[in-house]
Amino acid sequence: MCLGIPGELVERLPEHEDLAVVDVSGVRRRINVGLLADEALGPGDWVLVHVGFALSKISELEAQAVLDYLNGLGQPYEDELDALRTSDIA
Amino acid sequence: MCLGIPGELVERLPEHEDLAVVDVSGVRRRINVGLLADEALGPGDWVLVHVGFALSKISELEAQAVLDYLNGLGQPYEDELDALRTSDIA
Amino acid sequence: MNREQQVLARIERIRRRKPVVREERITLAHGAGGKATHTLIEAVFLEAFRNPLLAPLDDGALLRVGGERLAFTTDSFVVSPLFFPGGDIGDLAVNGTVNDLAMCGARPAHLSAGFVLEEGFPVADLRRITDSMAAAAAAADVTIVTGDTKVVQRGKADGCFITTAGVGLVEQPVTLSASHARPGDAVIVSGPIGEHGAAIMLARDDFGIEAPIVSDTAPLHAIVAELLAAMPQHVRTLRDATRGGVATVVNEVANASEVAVVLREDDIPVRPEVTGVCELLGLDPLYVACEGRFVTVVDGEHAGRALEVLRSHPLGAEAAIIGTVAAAPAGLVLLRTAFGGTRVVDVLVGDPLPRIC
Amino acid sequence: MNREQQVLARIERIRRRKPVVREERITLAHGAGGKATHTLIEAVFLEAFRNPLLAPLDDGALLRVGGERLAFTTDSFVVSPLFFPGGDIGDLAVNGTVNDLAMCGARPAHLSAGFVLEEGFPVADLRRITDSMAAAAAAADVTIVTGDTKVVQRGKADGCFITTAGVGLVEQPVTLSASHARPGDAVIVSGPIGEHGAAIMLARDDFGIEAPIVSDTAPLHAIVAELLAAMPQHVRTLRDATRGGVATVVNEVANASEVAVVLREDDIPVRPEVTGVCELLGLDPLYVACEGRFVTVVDGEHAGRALEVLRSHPLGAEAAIIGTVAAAPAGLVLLRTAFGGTRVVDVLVGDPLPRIC
Amino acid sequence: MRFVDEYRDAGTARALAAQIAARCRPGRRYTFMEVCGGHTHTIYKHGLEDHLPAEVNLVHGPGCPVCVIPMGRVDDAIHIARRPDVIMTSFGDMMRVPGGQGSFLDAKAAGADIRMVYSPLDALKIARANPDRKVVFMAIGFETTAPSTAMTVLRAEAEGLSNFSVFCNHVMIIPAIKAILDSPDLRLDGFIGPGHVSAVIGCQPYEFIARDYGKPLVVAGFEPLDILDSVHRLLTQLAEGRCEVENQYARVVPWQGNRIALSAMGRVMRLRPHFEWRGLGFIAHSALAMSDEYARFDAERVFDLPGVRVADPRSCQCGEVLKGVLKPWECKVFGTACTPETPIGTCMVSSEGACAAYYNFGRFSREEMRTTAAQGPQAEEASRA
Amino acid sequence: MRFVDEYRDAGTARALAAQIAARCRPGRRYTFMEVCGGHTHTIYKHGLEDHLPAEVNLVHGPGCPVCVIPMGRVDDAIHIARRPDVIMTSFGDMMRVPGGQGSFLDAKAAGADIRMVYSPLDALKIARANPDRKVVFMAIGFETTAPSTAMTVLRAEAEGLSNFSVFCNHVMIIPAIKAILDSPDLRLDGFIGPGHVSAVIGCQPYEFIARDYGKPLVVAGFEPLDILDSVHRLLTQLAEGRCEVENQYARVVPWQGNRIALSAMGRVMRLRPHFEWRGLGFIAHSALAMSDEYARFDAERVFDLPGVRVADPRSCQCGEVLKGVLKPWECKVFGTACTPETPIGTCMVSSEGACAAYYNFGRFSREEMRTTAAQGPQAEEASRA
Ligand code: SF4
Ligand code: SF4
Ligand SMILES: [Mg+2]
Ligand SMILES: [Mg+2]
Ligand SMILES: [Mg+2]
Ligand SMILES: [Mg+2]
Ligand SMILES: [Mg+2]
Ligand SMILES: [Mg+2]
Ligand SMILES: [Mg+2]
Ligand SMILES: [Mg+2]
Ligand SMILES: [Mg+2]
Ligand SMILES: [Mg+2]
Repeated sequence: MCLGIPGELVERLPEHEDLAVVDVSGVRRRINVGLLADEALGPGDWVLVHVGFALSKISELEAQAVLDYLNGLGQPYEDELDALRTSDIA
Repeated sequence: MCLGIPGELVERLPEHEDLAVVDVSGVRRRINVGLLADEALGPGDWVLVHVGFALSKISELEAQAVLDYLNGLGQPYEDELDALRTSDIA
Repeated sequence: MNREQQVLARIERIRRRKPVVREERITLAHGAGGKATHTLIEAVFLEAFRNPLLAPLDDGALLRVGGERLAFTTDSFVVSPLFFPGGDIGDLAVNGTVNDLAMCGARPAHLSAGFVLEEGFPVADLRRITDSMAAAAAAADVTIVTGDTKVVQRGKADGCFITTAGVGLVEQPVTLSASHARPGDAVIVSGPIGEHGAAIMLARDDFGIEAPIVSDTAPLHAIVAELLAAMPQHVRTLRDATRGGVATVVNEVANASEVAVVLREDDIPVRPEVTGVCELLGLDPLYVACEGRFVTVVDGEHAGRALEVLRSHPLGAEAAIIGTVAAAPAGLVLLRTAFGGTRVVDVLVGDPLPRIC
Repeated sequence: MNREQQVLARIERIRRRKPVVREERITLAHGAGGKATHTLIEAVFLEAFRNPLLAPLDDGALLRVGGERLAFTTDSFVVSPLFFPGGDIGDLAVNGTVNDLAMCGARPAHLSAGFVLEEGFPVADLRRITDSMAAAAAAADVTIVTGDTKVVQRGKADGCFITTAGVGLVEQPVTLSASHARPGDAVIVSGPIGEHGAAIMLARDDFGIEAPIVSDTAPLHAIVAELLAAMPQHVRTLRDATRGGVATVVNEVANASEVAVVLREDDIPVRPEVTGVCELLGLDPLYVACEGRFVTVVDGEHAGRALEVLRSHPLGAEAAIIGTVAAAPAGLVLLRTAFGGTRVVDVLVGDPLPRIC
Repeated sequence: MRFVDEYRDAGTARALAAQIAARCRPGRRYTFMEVCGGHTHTIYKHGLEDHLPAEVNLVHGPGCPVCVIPMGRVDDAIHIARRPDVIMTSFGDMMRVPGGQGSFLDAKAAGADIRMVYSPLDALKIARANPDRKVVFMAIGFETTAPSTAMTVLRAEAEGLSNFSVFCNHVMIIPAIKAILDSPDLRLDGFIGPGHVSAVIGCQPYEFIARDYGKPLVVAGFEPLDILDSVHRLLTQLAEGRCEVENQYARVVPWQGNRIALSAMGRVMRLRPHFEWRGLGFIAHSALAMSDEYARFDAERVFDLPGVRVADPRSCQCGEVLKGVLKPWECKVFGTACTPETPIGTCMVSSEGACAAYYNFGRFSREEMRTTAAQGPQAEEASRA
Repeated sequence: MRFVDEYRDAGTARALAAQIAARCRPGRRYTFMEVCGGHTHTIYKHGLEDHLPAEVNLVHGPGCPVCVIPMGRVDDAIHIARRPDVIMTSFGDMMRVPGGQGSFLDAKAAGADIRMVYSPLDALKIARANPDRKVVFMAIGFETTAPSTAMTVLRAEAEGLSNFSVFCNHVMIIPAIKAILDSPDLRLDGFIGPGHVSAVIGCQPYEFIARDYGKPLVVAGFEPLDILDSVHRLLTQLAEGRCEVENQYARVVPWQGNRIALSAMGRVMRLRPHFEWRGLGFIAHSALAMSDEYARFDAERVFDLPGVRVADPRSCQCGEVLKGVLKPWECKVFGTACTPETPIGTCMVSSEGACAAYYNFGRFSREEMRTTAAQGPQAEEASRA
């Protein structure tokens, strides 16, 4: 119900200012972007889609920040695993 | 379209003065007898049924008269045939 | 030939031409079993699927499996109402396929059942239907061995449709086909005609008609087996007289065998109530469907014996020889009327009847 | 066992009880291929028709005819829309039955076809359907040898329903069943999953979603024949992943064989567009139908060879080993998620999808 | 007595046939028209012509209700039926009658809600059951049927039903017979009069035919013996030099007709100044419309209608067949372009249409039929013995 | 970047799991509530608990929109849906929610015209296409969904659509959390805050939780790494003695929320004085109704409703589950009388309901699952090698 899907905005539609097309893994749907009327929205922007409406513009910066942090956490562990694998005597 | 079927009236229905049930070879249907309102109609009477209405009360007398006449015509012929058959030498 | 005869001869030639579907849309006539159905089958289905096993358009196809002869057939059932005096869609669906197998000369063995159910269909009704299928299967000594169920949205079907298919083994040395009738053969019907169609019409209650008519639906494999056992070489054709009635079946024989068939109205068994319904609705019992009667064409010299065998089985107690096969005019069915006249009996045109199977 | 484990163990026992249909009316869930469908089949159909050939509830029944083994199956097709990217109801109806025969290890030979048409259905559409049936039959090397057509009044069906049945010969010395999986066996899927169901959903245009997804409908007899020829003794189970998807098929195997199956999410092939549709609609691709993919369980030691054989056929180019069979917990399907967790994969509950076959 | 089988006895028929043959002056040709399609149907269905000598020639008349409906009226009815708020009802006979743009059956297949009824009262039942829809009864038929329509409207009025109306196409038999009598290309020796129409209008209306046109007329029943008997009576009149209206069907037809039926028609309907008959063109005072008093039940006033006259197909010769000028097989398209499955003209539609009756029952050389039928039953009788 | 797979990496998860384990004080039990059903779903669907140490216990909250709809409202909606002039529309999640007399699915099977939509705008499309029917949208959901309903009503108003109305059941998350915080039988160490609700309301509304109740809250995204990250952040706050509202989901959630969404809701809807929540009873100021200005779009005013309160089934313990007091398996009917096919409570219906998620994905001893899964893939990996 509270399902929200990130989608890439590919087109604003001429027939109505609130209409746009998003792409989710190559799948397209018309959505209503009226709730983001005060954002500058254009092709290439990502939005969170909920029941046919764009609820939020996704910030790539914020997204990357979290990922960097998480990957930073993960790195030592991955390094250790790699070491384990290469030392395998089989 | 002008199909009319002789049916025997088996019952007048209480719910409406124009309703009755006829029987055709053991098959029953409700019909409207409003067009025969000035006839005395009761069980055992025969009527001619057309598109759900009794169009006419059938006169057994008249029917018999024609049949008698026709059978009279036929009799000599039948007699002759019978004679032929009994004389068959097989 | 006078001018009338020339015209009529030309018409017969035209009737033999490849049938063409002229309609843009399917009408009820295409499902009534008569001329439109035949046209659709030949012009669309046979045209697309053409192969030697389908081509005879008999009640089923005859396959060779190893050394055995296997009959394979299918029918879809869409009768309305689903429950009617004498039966329901369930036993109809079993008997219908059992009978088509029997008409191929096969001992029915196994059936499949595909259900299309409408959303909202009462489960209790479904149980009633499956129970009567099970009872019919037991009576016919067949098992329902595979199946499928689909559900469509409310308003996209009519309660319950059933498609059965069946396989059976042809164990007698028979070669049966609508195309095997020969001049001198006798045409026999296994019992009074039209009771199923009349029962359905009354059960729909569209015409306010009531009569004690019960569907004749029944499995015909046993009576057919007795006939075939008694004279495997002398039975030419077996065909159950379903949609389109006896008239249509006999026309199929006349056409496929390129012979004439002469029926005798006086000898065609019809119960008085069926006659009554037909009179009231302006129908001809010859076109009214049965689901437990068949027409068989047998060697004329063995017709008496065939009748004896049939009459000794409960389902054939009222069997009757109703006509004979003549050489010409090929493809035509004639009726000697009770009144002493003669007329043509054509296949059914249009759809005078509600969904009966 | 702690209290949670005791409760869960009790629940598993209850799940194994004889299924009961609690609903008074048929719902779309009864046709979705999941839990409700199974319950309906077991509690109504199997209950009424019970016999040893039907009981395994495999894709078809195995009959003995003379010395031969014959597979016999049926499916009804009610897909909406009738025409969709990659196919139509016609080739679906042929491929569906060809595939069920293939899943029995049989070489498909002959099909029957029963049509239920709605009054008003365009004849041109019917021709388009029969043409594609003919093409599909030719491609699968089967003939449509017998058929039937019914017409129902406008509003009493949805254009065109088709029920096909089929017979085929089991020529390899195989014994296939959903109940033959053993611990150590590998579970293989023949290609990317969910494309058919996703294509239908988009074709209905109910959700305003567009994607270049094409139904995977295809005849599987040839690729299956190659697999069986390569290792007749080592293939335990074949099952096409239609309604209910791969998840349901694998559950059927786990239940019938009383084993556990462990799937590995990372290895399950799903095209990105299918993932996209599933994300947008909140669906799980594991439950989305295919019409040209199958799941096979093979001896674990021969899994690599099986994959090789499958991948050498165009329809199996993206085949993948997606899981393994374990002894316990019997009847349960587990998924190792891409995230490194584990969860249960149950059969489909309810009806998340429109009519897909 | 069932008033049916008694009149189908083959032995009596043979006897009557002998009498008929005896009544004919050798070499002379007697042409009688059976006005009513019901008679045409009986004649073919029972193979009645097998009992007639070559001298007696039956030609078919205009008395088939669906045969005379012009294309434009069918189109109008379909125009109404296509409205989503309408349920159109009619007798089965109407379903395949071709209009300019297809038949009721085509319109139904394309989505119109058109239902077959057995009686106009069934249409009323449908109206009661569908208060939110407008139920229209496509009324066709001669005076036999018109009273039923009238009674149904009176019933609707009594029940206060406001969603029921009648698209009235009732026609009258006398103007049609008069048109035929006045047609220059006709040679008839007498008429077999329509039995069931006469049950309503009685026998008096035919008297002008005997009196003014010098043609005998025998009102006949619908069983085959009734028709043979009527032929015999016509021949007898001719032989005896009489020219009268005779009532062979007195068991059903009172000389004065049915007073109640006539008054119901008179109340609910009015005479149209003129009406088009398929194949026959416009005939003055030949049809009925709803009366002003019952305007609210008149579909022609309730709905807007195109009311376009549509010319009959060029190849159609129904007019000549309906006037008895051509036998069905003489029409250029009979049995080729025009068949019961693909009717061009209306006479090929109804089972009472001359072309349909001939095509379905008689389409084959009578002599050859007789020969074949004679072979057949012998073999069969042998096997029955 | 797809903003999806990036947050599902197993390697990163294992690393994070190690950090989480390291953050736990051995022997201490940490109980966090994920308020939102979407989180519950993610947790079970990805098997996230396999990455959590025994010390961390996740309990499920009230944030599943269909779980909190009381039976009486379902009955009211079905009452409307049964009218022949109505097309009822709703999200798929609603279809199986049991009311006192069955679910939408049952009503649909029995003949009501109920259609699933993906968006309230689809309901509008249906209304446009069916001008002669009344189209009702069964609106459910928290603040995530309410703005869409509001925007749809504004669109209907702009188009002048008069056959569209909303049966408004929108609820608000803050009063629900407050009810839980005020419940005496609860012991929680912190909250995983609802990400998508927060995209609308922002993070400020949660501040009282940290301030007044001393519980940390981390607004979390819906991918499994988001949740692990949030658990880690909660543990870190606890370890560091902080108690704050933190925004883990800043890529989607602006601290201030969505101004346009809030103002659309404010215009079209008004606060209800109280509203019944399934299992939780009446909560003051916890739900939205249509505002007076939009009364003509309010199904509660357009239609007469029974409005009868229906007591939850006696056996149902959804209230306890929604408050996090009971784990699903602790409910007496879980998995026996109450299953996804035959739900008694609402938590068993939606894929976001705690009972459904647990039954579908988690219903099996976690240890045994781990053991089996560990056997399986090895054999498989071997054969893949
Ligand atoms: S054959 Fe057809 S067109 Fe010709 S007269 Fe008969 S019905 Fe009319
Ligand atoms: S098991 Fe059913 S009744 Fe119990 S809490 Fe869960 S949903 Fe509610
Ligand atoms: Mg036909
Ligand atoms: Mg048959
Ligand atoms: Mg068949
Ligand atoms: Mg059959
Ligand atoms: Mg199936
Ligand atoms: Mg299910
Ligand atoms: Mg299968
Ligand atoms: Mg199958
Ligand atoms: Mg299948
Ligand atoms: Mg058939």
